[in-house]
Amino acid sequence: MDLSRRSFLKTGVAGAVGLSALGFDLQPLQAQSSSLKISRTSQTRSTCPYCSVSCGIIIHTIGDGAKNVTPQVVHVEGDPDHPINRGTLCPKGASLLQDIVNDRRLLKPQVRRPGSDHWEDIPWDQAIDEIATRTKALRDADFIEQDKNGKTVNRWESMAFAGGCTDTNEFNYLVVKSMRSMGVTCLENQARV
Amino acid sequence: MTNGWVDIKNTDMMLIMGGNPAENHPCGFKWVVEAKRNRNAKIIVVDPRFTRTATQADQFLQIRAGSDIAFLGGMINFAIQNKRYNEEYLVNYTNAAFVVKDGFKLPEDGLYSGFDTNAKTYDKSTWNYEEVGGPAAKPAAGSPPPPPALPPNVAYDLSLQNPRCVFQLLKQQYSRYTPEMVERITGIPKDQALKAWDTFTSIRQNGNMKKAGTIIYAVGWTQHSSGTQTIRTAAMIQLLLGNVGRAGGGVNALRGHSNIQGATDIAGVFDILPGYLKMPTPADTDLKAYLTRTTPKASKPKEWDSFNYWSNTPAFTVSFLKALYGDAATKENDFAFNWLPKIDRKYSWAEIWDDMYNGKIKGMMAFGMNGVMIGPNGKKNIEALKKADFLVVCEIYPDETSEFWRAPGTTPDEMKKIQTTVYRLPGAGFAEKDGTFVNSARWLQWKWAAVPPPGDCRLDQEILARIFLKVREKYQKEGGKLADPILKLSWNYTNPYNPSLAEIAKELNGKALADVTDQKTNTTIKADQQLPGFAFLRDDGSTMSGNWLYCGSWTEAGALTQRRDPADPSGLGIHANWAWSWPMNRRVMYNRASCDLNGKPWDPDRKQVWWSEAKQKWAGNDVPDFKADSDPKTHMGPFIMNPEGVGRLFVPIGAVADGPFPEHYEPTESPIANPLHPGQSNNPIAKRFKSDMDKYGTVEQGFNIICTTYRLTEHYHYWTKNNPMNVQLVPEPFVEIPAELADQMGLRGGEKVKVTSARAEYIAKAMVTKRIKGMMIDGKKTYQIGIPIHWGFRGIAEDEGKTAKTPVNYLSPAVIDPNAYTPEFKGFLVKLERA
Amino acid sequence: MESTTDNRRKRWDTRLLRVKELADLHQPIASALRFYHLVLELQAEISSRSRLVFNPELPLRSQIDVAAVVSEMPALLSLSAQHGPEPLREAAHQWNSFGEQEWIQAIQSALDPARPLSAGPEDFFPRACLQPVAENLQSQLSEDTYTANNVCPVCAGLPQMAVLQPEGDAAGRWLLCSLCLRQWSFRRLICPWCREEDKDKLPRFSSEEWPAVHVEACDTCRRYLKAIDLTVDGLAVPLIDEIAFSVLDVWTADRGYTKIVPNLMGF
Amino acid sequence: MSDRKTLQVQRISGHPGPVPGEGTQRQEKLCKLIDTTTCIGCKACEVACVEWNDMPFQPTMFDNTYQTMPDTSWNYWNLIKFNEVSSDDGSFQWLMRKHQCMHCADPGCLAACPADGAIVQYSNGIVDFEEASCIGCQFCVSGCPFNVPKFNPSTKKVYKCTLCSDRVGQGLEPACIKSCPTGCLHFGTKDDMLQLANKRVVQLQQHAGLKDAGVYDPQTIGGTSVVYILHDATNPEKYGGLPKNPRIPLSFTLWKSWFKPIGLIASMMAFAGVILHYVTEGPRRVQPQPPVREIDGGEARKEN
Amino acid sequence: MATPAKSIGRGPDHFINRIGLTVVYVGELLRHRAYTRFLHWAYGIFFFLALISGFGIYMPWIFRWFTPLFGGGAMTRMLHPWFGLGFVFFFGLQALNWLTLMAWGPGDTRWMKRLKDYVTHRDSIEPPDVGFFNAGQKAQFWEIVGGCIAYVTTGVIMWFPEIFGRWLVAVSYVIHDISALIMLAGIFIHIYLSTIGEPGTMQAMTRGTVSEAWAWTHHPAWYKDVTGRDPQQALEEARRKLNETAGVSGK
Repeated sequence: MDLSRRSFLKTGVAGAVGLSALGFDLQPLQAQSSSLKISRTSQTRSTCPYCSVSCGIIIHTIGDGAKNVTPQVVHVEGDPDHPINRGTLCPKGASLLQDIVNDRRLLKPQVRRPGSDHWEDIPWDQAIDEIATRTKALRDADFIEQDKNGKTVNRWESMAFAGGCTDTNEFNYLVVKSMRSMGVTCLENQARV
Repeated sequence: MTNGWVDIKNTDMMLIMGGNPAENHPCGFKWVVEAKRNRNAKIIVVDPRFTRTATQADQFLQIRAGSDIAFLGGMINFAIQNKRYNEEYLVNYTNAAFVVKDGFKLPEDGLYSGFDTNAKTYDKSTWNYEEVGGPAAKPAAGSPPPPPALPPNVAYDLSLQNPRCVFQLLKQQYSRYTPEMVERITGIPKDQALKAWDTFTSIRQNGNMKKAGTIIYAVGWTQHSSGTQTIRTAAMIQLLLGNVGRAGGGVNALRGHSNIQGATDIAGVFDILPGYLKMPTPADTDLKAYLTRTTPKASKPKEWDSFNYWSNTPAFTVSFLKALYGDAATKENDFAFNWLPKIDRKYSWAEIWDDMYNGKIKGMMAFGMNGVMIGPNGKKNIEALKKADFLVVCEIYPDETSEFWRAPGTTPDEMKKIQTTVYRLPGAGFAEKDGTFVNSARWLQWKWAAVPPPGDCRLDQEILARIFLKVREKYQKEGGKLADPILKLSWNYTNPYNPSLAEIAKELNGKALADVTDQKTNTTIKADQQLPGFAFLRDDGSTMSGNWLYCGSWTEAGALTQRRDPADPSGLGIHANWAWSWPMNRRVMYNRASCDLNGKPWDPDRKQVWWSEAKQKWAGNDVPDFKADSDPKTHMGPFIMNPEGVGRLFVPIGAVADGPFPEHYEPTESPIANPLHPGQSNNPIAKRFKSDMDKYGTVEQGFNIICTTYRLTEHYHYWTKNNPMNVQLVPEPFVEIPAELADQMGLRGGEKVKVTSARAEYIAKAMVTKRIKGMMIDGKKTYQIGIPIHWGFRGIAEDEGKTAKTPVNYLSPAVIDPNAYTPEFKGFLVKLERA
Repeated sequence: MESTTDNRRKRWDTRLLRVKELADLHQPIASALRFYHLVLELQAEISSRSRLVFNPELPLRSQIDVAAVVSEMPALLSLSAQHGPEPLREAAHQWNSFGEQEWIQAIQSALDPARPLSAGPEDFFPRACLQPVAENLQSQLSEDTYTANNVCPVCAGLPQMAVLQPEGDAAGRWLLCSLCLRQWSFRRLICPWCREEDKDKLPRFSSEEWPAVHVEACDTCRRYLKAIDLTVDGLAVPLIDEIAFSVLDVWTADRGYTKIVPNLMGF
Repeated sequence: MSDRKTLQVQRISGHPGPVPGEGTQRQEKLCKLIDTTTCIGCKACEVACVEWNDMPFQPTMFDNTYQTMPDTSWNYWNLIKFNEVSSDDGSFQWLMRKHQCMHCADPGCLAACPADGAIVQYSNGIVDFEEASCIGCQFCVSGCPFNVPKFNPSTKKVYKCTLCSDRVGQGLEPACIKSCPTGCLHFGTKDDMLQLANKRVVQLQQHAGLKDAGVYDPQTIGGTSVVYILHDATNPEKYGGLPKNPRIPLSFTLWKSWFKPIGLIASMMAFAGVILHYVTEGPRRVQPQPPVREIDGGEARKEN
Repeated sequence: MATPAKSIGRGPDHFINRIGLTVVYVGELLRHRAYTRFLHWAYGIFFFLALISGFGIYMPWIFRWFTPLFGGGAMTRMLHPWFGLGFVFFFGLQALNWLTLMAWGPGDTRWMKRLKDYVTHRDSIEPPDVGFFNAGQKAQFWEIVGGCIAYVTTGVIMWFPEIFGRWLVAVSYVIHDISALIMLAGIFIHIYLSTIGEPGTMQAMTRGTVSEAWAWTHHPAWYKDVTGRDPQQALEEARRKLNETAGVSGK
């Protein structure tokens, strides 16, 4: 057979000038294509943060294509592939978009000073520095290296850390590392209650 | 959960008790409905209220809050009386045949042998198995007795006739839980209880193992002063009936939050280290002492085999220490074991607040944890915070804890006196963070960040890292007490100030630090490679792993937690390639028990794993939770995490603090004296607190109504009160009140009522309902009420002034279970009046 | 058997109806759709003539009666010669001059699972004849459970498009085979070509005007498929709609992506 | 695109006689099946309804029930009704029923509606309100045996569940159906749904001990396009506003279709009467009238 | 000159009698005071507003062109009850105004019995006992009073269906309609008789006066009442005069 098959081995439209592989006129399509308003959506697999069924969800965002553009969440759907929820969501999960985009969110670090009746804004660096200073001072004051029997205990009992229910494993592990290395004994989590 | 959400579809029988999954886990509940629809599975629901779950039940029984052990104990009694067990499973897979030490005494009077009335603790030495031929060596006179240990060679009686064998003791213990006694304690009419017991145990009629039944529970069991023992009773029923390890069986805890399973695994709690390693005590003077104490030795009938997986404790521990301290942990310095804090008392949730109230705790960091709302005895928590120096709250919404200093009722003068500095740092929402959550079914599912945090919010890990690194910097510069652990903590992240969670996840899995070879399979993991599983962990410092339980989750093959292949060729709902579940991707734990002694599945229609004679290996649709090459002939027990290799009907030497068998004790605040032993009404070792704010109510003081607390399907804890849709669905707090009681009070639905406990008052509208009925408890007419927990003093409805702005947990008492240290949120006494 | 015939007829009727409808709506692609309508009519006839019984033991491709397929060729060639666009007419004339041997060769080449179908006439002719025959065979198999395959679980063909169908409150993805038109369940958010799963590399392009059509692309292998979302437009007939929205192929190709397998009309 | 393709008008309100194009396209009757025995009252369907129909947030108030609000409202079309039912034998049930428009075969609302084309019944069974034609008379409210249509005081129009006719028109199932996590909602042709329902009823009777389980598809209004599986079909009233034999008042059927035009004609007879009177009897003039002249020999009528 | 005031039961100085101005020319009698006329036209307007809007609702497929007058169907429906209330309000005042005049007497029953004679104009003037209103007018008046009661009761029920329930609404709907139909029929007769049916009548509700001849022709007793003259005599006298001027002898 004499047909130069390989020469046709381009896909239908790529590189074609004016005609498609079968010979359809591409001009009208090209004209139409330049007038289309196309958006680029990213779909992110996430997990519902509420109960322990851990329903899979897919979060749709637009605007990730361009740099310096904050993506916007436009839709949250159940993950159709998820073996447990199979695309369904409960009334809490179904309204997750309202949790992701919520005007009650805290947006700035704040501090309430002793005796004060209001919040003040505080720069991040200052907040971190103040917290670290207080933390160190407290540890240096209360750290116990040996108990009354002379046994090494290396513990710090005057500081507590309370972890939440939606903290990830990895974050919790950072907590364990940082807190246990400082000797914190009062380490608790929503898991207890 | 020993099993998983999807696995519920395989069941023939469900007991849902101490949980309300239709309400709190609707999408998981789908599988309950599937079982009902496709297998005609039966559902028995036992709850203080007729719940949304109860609407799906074939039988509903209203129980008095906090009397679950009595009902379950009655079921054990019924099952034994009616031979609703399979002897093969019972004898070979549980410790029913083990002989218990002479001197062990059942709690006819409410106390097991060994109780120390002054210290309120047990000497647990008699809570042990009889050793064949008695103890090998008597301790020399004068020297202190060694700590109780399990005997390596356990006496047993396969005929189960020995009066001191576990089965006979079990029978004796629960023979007291007659239908009449159960009715007195629980308020469930005995004919109803008998019907429910008969239905549930009917799956094991004539010992036929074909069917499987599951027990599903949640914090309705946990949040009691005998919470752990309640769950144990359920586990015992499942062992007795041979339901553990089987598809459609198991003991299934439905956890309430997206990642508290993970938080427990990672040990975000005071009493353990990651992977359920035990916390060191001051007596553990070096690593060896610690490992000797914490590494169990096999304890079994001589002829049997036991895998005793915890014998690998040294490898797990050392790998963890290497993860913590990296190169600073060397064999020479005991892998820096001494830098770990050593504890000899409890620092559990309620104890922390008590310590803070007593001025012992001066600083607190709360990351997404709303302690004022959670309580118990929330007002005490507010008072405690007033005494602290500083509080750091990382949150996404304005919450009650960060605003404790302006809790309703605080006057401007009082506010001026509150000296606590509060930092409120805006963290990131779930959609802004990646990382893994572990669901109830132990699935580690990685999630990806969809959007960056808004405004000036930061990722939680960045906030924590910056605080820690700032502290470290200060120690570096200024020095201070024991700075080494801080300075030498391994923190090798590409961006230490904002560690990538993927890097941390890899660290959790662990990697080889030197080449590691598995002799059996002759595979070598090269240094710096991710470990494929915990079998490769070593105790010589050649491996590191942040959490041995998660070893295998992020291997050289990549992040298994990110797998999203929904395929389920067996149709059993295993989905082995969807994410990853601990341990080693096993979806049903103890699945060896799904086979008979010869390794053949009890039910050929639900083949989970089986012994392949051809390959001389265990094979399966699921990953066998067993030693892969253990020939059934060796009689290795399926419960590989127990030193015995079998399931524990009897728990020896104080693994459970309040007794080897569960016993019914009254809740701390109870309307009656325990009908079993009025002299010892409550759990003798449950902890109460003694501060001036810890008050406990009695019927004599007028607190005559039982109150329980719970969640609604439309809301999620203290979170969705910021979400308009959920607020629309259920706008306001309310108190559910039995219609009968409301009639007596002349109360109509929608009118306001005041609920008073010994600790606080709570005002909300009344929901008069027929779903809670008055009960006869030990001959006394008793009423229960219920309050959903979702409202506090910050939220859409709260800010609009639509609620009384009092958290429900102002009411609840600080009493904690002696094993899990969980407070008794369910079942305390209140009075009820019109407001 | 009768109901099977009915079902087949119904399937083709739906397609024919839809292609007509869309040809009126989408002017820029109307000529291709009108031609496709004629091809579909012929394919419907081929389908009604093909009565092979599927043997699940053997590979689907080996069960196709090539001689029967060859016998359909003249009708297709004459149709193309009469109604096809100019270059296709030429090709049809050229093919007419070949003997049966060349046709058999071409059909066998199109049946080679190792070779992706191309857009040009050399695959168009055999594929148009093969599709109805292969579809009749695969439709005798009941719906299979999920497989992770990115090739057709029945005939090992590559997917030419994706179909999004309701699954719970969301949309589950299915792929449609370029040869036997079987639809098989395939999960979302993974490239069906290179299995890329990084969400940042898997953009979805959609135009405001047509919410039911998406281009699901992969920045790693630069391939894409179009997806017809039946959870947005339940009246769509994916096979047809995918061709009607070929303008998106033009748009996507302009951005340097290649379709995994072009559809029958070569887009 | 193929807008409203499946929505073939079968009849419209306030319009007698044949509807243009009626019945030209044979359409399958569609049906929503609600299995109350597997409903857990989670309200996911309520959320789906509100979201799909873009309903604004509305403040609600606690009203002694788990129900979101006492009844559906103009902007809340889908409501789970929670009913606590004690039976004489001491047993207790908490019945949850998803309440929304039933899309009756004989719609009372349509019968009652006087406005031309304000209520439309499509041949697939959907009964839809056309906002543009609605005059807000609220007769539909009274015509409905299920108390479904609700009046919006600010737009002065009446609204109700459309069975997502916009979605169905696009070949999709209603928004609520797909949201149900326990799968108690189904959507399909009426025949299929009844078949499914009957199968489930047999299962309930044989395996769940529900002897009185049955299907609710009331024939007094010709059946409905929303069909329930009930634990106890002998007593649908206990599901909160589900009449056993729903009926449309005669005044909305007989009166509206027959007597209204007749009455109008009768009334118009008075008009005809006075014209006739004027022609035959002439006006009654003030007396005395001027004498009549003879004109062209003709004789005018004289006064007497 | 006498006024009809005494028949209303209020003195001539009553404030409503001093509202507006009615010019009574020689040869005319004051028939309706300005107040009465105002009321008449007020409820007349409301009646037609209610009627037209009502029919827009009654049968939109015929009367759909009515609704745009009021700003569409929904607006029509919203306004209709207010129109109705307007009608009832003003008519209510008129009813008070006319209450004594509308009292039914034995003469009215007699009048009713000879209704056929009235319709066929058997007598050139009304029987001597026909007063300010004849029995036909009274009957219509009382029909409207009854109608108003029906309107208000059923109207309110339909206005607030959620309070009264569907069955009450269903019944109300029929009563309301029937009431409207009867009144519509009545209004045709009313308009006819007040315009071309009985020329000279319209003036009574425009300028407020009627000719003396009108009065003795249609309401002889009233004529006698206000002028003190015998209507029959007055008629004869007028006829004579007329003949004289016309030069034609009467028979």
